[in-house]
Amino acid sequence: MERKLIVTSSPHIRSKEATDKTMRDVVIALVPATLAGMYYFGFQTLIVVLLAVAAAMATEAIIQNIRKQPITVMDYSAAVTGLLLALNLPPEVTFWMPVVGSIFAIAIAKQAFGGLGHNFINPALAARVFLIASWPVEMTTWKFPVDAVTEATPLALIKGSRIVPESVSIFNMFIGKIGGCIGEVSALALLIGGIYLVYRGVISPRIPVAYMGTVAVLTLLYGGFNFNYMMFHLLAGGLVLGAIFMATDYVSSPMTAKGQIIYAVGCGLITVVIRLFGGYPGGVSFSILFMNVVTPLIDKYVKSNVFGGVKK
Amino acid sequence: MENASIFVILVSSILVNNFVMSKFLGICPFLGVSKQVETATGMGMAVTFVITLAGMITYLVQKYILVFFHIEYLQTVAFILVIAALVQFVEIVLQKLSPVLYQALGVYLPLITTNCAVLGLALLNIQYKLNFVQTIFHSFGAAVGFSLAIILFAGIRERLAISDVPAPFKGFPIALITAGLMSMAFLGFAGLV
Amino acid sequence: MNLLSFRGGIHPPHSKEMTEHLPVEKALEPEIVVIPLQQHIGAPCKAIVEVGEKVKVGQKIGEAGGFVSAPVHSSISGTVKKIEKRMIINGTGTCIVIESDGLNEVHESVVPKGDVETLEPKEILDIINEAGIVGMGGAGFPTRVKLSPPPDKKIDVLILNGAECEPYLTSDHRLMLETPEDVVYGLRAVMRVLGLEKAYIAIENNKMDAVLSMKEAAKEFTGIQVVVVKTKYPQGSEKQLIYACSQREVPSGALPMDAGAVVSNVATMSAISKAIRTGMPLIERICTVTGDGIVEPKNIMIKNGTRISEIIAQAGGYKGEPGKLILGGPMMGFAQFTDDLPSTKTTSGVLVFTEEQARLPEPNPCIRCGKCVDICPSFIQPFAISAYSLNGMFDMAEKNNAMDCIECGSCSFICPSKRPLLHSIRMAKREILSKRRKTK
Amino acid sequence: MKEISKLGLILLLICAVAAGLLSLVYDFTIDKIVEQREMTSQLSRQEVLPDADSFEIMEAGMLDKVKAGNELVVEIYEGLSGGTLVGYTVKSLPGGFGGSVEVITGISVDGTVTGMRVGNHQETPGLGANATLPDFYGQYAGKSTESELTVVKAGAAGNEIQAISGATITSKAVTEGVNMAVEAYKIVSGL
Amino acid sequence: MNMNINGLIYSTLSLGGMGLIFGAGLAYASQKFAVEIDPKAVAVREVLPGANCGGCGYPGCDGFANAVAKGEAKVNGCPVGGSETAEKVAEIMGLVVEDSTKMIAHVICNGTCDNAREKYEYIGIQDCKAANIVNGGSKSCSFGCLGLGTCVDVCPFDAIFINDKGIAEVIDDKCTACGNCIEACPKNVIALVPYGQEVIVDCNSKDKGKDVKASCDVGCIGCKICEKNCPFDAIHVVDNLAVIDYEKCTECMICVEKCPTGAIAGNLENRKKAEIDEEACIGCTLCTKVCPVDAIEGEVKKPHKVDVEKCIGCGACVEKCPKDAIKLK
Amino acid sequence: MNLMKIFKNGLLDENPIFVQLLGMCPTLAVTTSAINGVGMGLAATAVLVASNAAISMMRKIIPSKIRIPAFIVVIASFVTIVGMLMEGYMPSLFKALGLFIPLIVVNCIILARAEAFASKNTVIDSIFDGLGMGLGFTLALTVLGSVRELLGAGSLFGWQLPFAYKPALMMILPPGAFIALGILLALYNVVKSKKSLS
Ligand SMILES: Cc1cc2nc3c(=O)[nH]c(=O)nc-3n(C[C@H](O)[C@H](O)[C@H](O)COP(=O)(O)O)c2cc1C
Ligand SMILES: Cc1cc2nc3c(=O)[nH]c(=O)nc-3n(C[C@H](O)[C@H](O)[C@H](O)COP(=O)(O)O)c2cc1C
Ligand SMILES: Cc1cc2nc3c(=O)[nH]c(=O)nc-3n(C[C@H](O)[C@H](O)[C@H](O)COP(=O)(O)O)c2cc1C
Ligand SMILES: Cc1cc2nc3c(=O)[nH]c(=O)nc-3n(C[C@H](O)[C@H](O)[C@H](O)CO)c2cc1C
Ligand code: SF4
Ligand code: SF4
Ligand code: SF4
Ligand code: SF4
Ligand code: FES
Repeated sequence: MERKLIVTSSPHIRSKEATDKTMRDVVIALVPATLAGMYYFGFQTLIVVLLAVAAAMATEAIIQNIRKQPITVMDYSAAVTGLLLALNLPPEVTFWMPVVGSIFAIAIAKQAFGGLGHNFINPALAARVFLIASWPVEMTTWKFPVDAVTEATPLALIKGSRIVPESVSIFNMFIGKIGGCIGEVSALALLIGGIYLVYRGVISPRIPVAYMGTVAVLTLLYGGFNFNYMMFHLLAGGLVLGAIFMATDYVSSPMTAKGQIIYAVGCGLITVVIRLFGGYPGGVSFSILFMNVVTPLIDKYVKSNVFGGVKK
Repeated sequence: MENASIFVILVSSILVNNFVMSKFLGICPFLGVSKQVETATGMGMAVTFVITLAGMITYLVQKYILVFFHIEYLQTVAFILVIAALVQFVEIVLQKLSPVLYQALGVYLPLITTNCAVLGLALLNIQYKLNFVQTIFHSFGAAVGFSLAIILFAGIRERLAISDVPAPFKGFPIALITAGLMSMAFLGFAGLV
Repeated sequence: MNLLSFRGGIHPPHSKEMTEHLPVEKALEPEIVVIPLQQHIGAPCKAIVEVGEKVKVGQKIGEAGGFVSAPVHSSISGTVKKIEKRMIINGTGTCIVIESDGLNEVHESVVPKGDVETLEPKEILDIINEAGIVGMGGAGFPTRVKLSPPPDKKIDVLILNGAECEPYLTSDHRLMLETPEDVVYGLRAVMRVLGLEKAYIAIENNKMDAVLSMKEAAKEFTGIQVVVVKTKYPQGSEKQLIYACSQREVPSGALPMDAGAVVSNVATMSAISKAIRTGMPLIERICTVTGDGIVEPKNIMIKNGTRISEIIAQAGGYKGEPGKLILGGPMMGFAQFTDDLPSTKTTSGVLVFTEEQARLPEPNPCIRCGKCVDICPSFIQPFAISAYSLNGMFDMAEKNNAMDCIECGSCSFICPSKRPLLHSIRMAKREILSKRRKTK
Repeated sequence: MKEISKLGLILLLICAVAAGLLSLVYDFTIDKIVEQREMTSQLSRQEVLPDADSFEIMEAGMLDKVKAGNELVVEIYEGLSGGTLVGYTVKSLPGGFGGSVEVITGISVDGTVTGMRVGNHQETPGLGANATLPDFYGQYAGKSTESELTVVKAGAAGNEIQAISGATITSKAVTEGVNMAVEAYKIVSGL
Repeated sequence: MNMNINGLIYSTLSLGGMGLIFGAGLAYASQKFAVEIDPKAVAVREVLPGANCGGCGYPGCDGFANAVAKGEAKVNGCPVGGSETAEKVAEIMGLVVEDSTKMIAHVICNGTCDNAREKYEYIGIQDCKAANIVNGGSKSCSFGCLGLGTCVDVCPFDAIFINDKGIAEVIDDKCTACGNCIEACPKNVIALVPYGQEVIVDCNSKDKGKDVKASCDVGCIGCKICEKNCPFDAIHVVDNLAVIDYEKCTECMICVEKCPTGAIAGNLENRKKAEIDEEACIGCTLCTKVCPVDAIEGEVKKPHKVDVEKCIGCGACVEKCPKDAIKLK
Repeated sequence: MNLMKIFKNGLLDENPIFVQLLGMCPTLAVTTSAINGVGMGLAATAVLVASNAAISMMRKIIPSKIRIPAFIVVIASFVTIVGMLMEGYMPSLFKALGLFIPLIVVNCIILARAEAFASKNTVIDSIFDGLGMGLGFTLALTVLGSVRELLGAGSLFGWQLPFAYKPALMMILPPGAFIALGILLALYNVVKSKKSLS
């Protein structure tokens, strides 16, 4: 033996799973929703998406360069952030907004905390709320799919009432013929992506199901067992997008199964409260953000008993 | 606020107008005593105790001394004197009577004297023209809001302790940014009441 | 079939194809053996031979150094050349170096000891003790100690560990195929010692041939039940195996006997059988020499103290430049920096990786995917303990049950970010133990 | 015991001196302060009811009657010009986005809204807070009290108010405050 | 300005009354409910700024003082007080020892990249503790500094760093001998030495000479040459390793000169030289008798002279001179 | 001690905001504009100087058991005086600062300086200390107020920016306060570590 042997601590083999593959799967899963957005809102949404993704990746690279850390933009995590942010923007935003949002997401919400895995809050959502709070007028100006009849987003229409307006078709909402953010309109496209993620083992269905389930139950109760009303709430706004893609973000959600259920139910509860009684039409972003804040506590106190630990 | 129901007062003071997240009261202990969830909880409980008590007492002082003698301009002095004495008194008594309680709550008391939250709350109670019952609930709600914020914050900071925060951000800068992002999440409750 | 199993665990590639069908070969006679005085958990032995002395096969050359200890015997006949500190697995230790005279004369003490049915339990224990038998499943815990629980612990579950869940290794598998009757004989001895009527032999369902072979060998003994467990790592870990077979959890921080169970490896049984039937103490074992860095992977019967370089030479030597040399399996084995080491009673495998296999991927930050939490068979939170450990917060690691880690390595295997989870947990365990020792 | 009284006395001394000092400063500044306080509210009353040259607070009985109908109306002044009643100013506290909004409305005796100003409020700067800007409050002067004012997002006509963009809630609240004032005016003037 | 006498009286009376009540009440309470406190905590509390801001993470200054007194908090934990306060607290806690006996940490290993060898290629956590559990670390000498900087991470004063040769090095002036690094080092290769001590055995290997030679060029091989040559009996080989008794060592640097492997640190250029004040010297010849290297010449009753070439700066003469005429320069 | 040094100490080396992180509430609450920052800072400075002077004068006669109530009464009195003067003569600033004027009493800086400095030093020294600390506080508030006003309202001391800029409202909302101060502190740390390197 001429060369020195390599010595490491055991185990000496590693699985094939990898961060970048996982993140790439999320990007793939978002393709249908992105395409649906383009179909309904036109070509300009593509520019928004590209700008957001590019800005997110560039910001990540620049900061990692300043911090003299290995540049890991190719792990797709910044791309996912940028993409999800774009999908959470109104279709007609001015082009500097996705850029500013992505910079905020990566620089403040992610890299300031140490980069991938260290942020406690969902960067894309933090950026979205930052944009809403900074430029509320621009962020709440909607464009509508070509032949949709309504003139406000469904949620704005229903605010304060317990029945679904005549003009709203649940089917149209399902396929995406409604007003809203680029990526949130087509529940169908989002579900396809979600099923792909579950199939690939990237996410477990726990969080999306518990989240949407909570919303369903609460709105069913509030609407006096009006099934239509419940379906309306499930399909309206960013719920599907949020539940499948954003509440499931590994980094900012709890680790244990029990914790994830608590978290998802919390998200659902707050979403409904904000939708029904709050100052904003939609509450998905805020409720996920708030539960992100609660996540460390959940992780601290909700753990399974160790093997052989005292059963309570 | 004059006519608000107790429920509205509670929701408002705990979530919507959270003392820390939107009113900026009690920031120093919020930033200081939040490195661990356990200490933060102790601080929260101590604040809840003192604030509720102080809210009640200052209400009485206002009504039966200051207003009575038309010396409202002494409000600040009188209130802070009452609060300082109250806190110190509680501390001394706790230390002697219940060492356990003292360890859990009392040790935080000196911090509370110079905490904007207590005096701020006493002044706000008057400013909002609350009655005695409302005062109690407003004080209690505000304190619970403070506790909620500091405990959640401490949870995050425990996680930050094992994060790879860039050097210039270590310590207070990242704590402040964390608080900022938290406060963004609290924005969601705006307009609830 | 609803297979017996436990919660958690992983499915690493088996990589057993290279050797699982190869019958055990006898190794060439070594010219020199280096016998470490410590081949077991517990106190090292005291040498009872001197330099220049002649020794024979099976002669005791090291006396047990305490209650938890086991004697060592010469595996060849020849002359003691040196007694000195040498490199052994994971460090240095005193070794007795014996040069062979090529005669393989058997020592007079090696005579059949009787029959299981007639020997008293106490006598069997003494035979096990004198034969220097230690657990051959990896840790090398003196078997006599394991079989003499304090009177207040009632043992009612005995499990033979034939899981061999480690990838690459096939030594237990071959043993169960080739000499199943030895295993059963040893098991009967142990049942007698523990006064049990019943015992399980647990085998993973990727070794159905071994299941059949063991069933055949044990068919006369109704108390012995061969159970098929799910192929999953670390099925062979005793706590998990006990759970799979009896749904009992060994209490955190406690020993199997606290759950009324004893788990022992199949090779250990075979050694006990030999000690009773022929009187030959534990001086040889089956070892799987394998890996992509080996020219001709095989299972060989090696004498205790054979140098690893010799063992590798017998398997055709290195294929190309070796990258990593592992004693044991790829999940729990120890990487060595030299092949100039003696084999011991617990050397169940010699695994050689190419450089490409040896280079572990660079770790990335933890993305909190929760996979490690999901698969940890101890139900602890590897990512958290690891983070605390890496930040020097060992008391927090302790609070998060670091000491419950069984060091199976599943977490490090599964992590998509390739975090050095087990390595850092080990570090924490070390620190916690040294702190406990200090405060004691 | 001696120490106790000593400490008590020292603190007494300090407090007494402080109190004395404060009361002196108070006396010195009180006039100015009262003047300032008066001026602000006087100013806004003047602004919403320009025709009046003096204001008199509404008698308590009448106010209570109004309050019985709507608790959020808190203050009514009669605006006099040369001694004759020309209109009323009504302060109401509708709930906005960030809490109560103080709305002062002027209504002339002939039943037109003469002006509106937003006083203390906690609306968001740059959004709801834009209700304090002339672009917004200017819309109210001249509206009739015949029908309720309503808020629309675009293209206001008749008794409609164009919402501040991005702050519909505030706009609605303020408008509701004005409507409350109109109701109060109707009660007060016996309509 | 109209004088409001009533207001003056009311305010004075009521606030004064409150003052009286609270002052007396507090005094009474503090007497009645007095409790024992750790005197160290009281002392620490005294030097703290008293802002009660909680910046230290403890509940107020008292909390911090108690924690320091119990040894739970770092002496420099108060962000308000800054370094000044930290020093005072450290003094109270007895961490800073008087200068005369001041000790500092020192890494007793010189097994730099060019002096020592590696036995394998380590892949894993870049931390000494972690590397140490993988076959004792990759350095061929199992006693040497691994250079992965676990000590650096625990030093609260930034007093230790990994030098460009790949081993840890202490910055003498910053070190407060707090012992954190000594505690942390898995190789036990950091030891306390007197501040200013130049002559230090920079090796920690208790291996036999042969093994040491195989793994490191500058290791102590236990040859005992130093022991034999030391004029002051200050260096001894214990367990194959030379150890200096700093009480006896005069820093004459003879061992440094003689060590065949250069394992003993000490810069000969910094060697001190004795100088005799000719005015004061009375020529008693005491110095010539004690000088271990015969570096002092002179006739009786005449001023003596030091042969600078020979002098090793051990200071033996300085101690003996009855007139204090010799100085080390 | 050198008076200049005491003064500089407060202004820069031990700046109450950037280094000691005291008095966070007003810092975050009132800095929605630069002018508010200046106003708050100067008000606090006035109180600080006066209370430092007064407490230093009385330092020998106040027994330690009632030290805190005594100090607080003194401080509160000055705060009330400043408040009354402001209300009378600067009503708009008074309104903008609102609750935070009386809350100067509990501003940790003031009590901290009383305890840590004024109660142990001469009157003159204490006045300079108060001045230094107060102006340090003012400096920090002004900087923070300017940044927030610039970004959040597109103006500085009320002067509109000369080019088109869509202000980021959030900067003058509560989250903006936290985040802006966090980033300022990080910048301060960068500058400081650069300095200590060179
Ligand atoms: C100090 C110590 C005492 C033990 N005592 C017993 C015992 O009394 N009974 C028993 O069945 N096993 C005992 N064991 C053995 C362990 O249960 C286990 O079989 C051994 O550590 C090997 O485990 P492994 O190969 O799973 O790592 C003991 C182990 C240690 C380290
Ligand atoms: C993760 C892990 C995996 C193990 N895998 C096996 C195995 O596959 N086969 C085996 O015999 N022992 C295995 N062991 C060791 C057993 O836990 C146990 O020590 C052994 O079966 C006891 O038998 P012995 O004392 O005869 O060695 C494993 C231990 C651990 C911790
Ligand atoms: C931080 C923040 C502050 C807001 N403040 C107000 C406000 O003061 N007044 C208001 O009417 N709306 C405010 N809004 C907007 C409302 O929540 C809501 O978006 C709006 O009423 C609906 O849009 P529209 O006014 O265009 O219909 C705010 C939004 C955000 C994010
Ligand atoms: C299932 C899944 C969901 C994700 N969701 C988000 C998301 O909502 N927002 C985001 O910024 N990043 C998301 N990411 C990407 C990544 O986790 C994110 O960049 C980290 O939060 C940054 O530390 C997601 C990744 C995965 C695997
Ligand atoms: S933490 Fe320990 S027991 Fe759990 S998977 Fe990792 S190595 Fe195995
Ligand atoms: S498996 Fe790896 S990335 Fe996932 S949570 Fe565990 S340590 Fe983190
Ligand atoms: S001195 Fe010890 S802790 Fe420091 S680098 Fe060397 S081996 Fe590591
Ligand atoms: S850790 Fe302590 S002993 Fe070690 S170098 Fe730093 S100050 Fe010196
Ligand atoms: S300024 Fe310190 S708590 Fe408010």
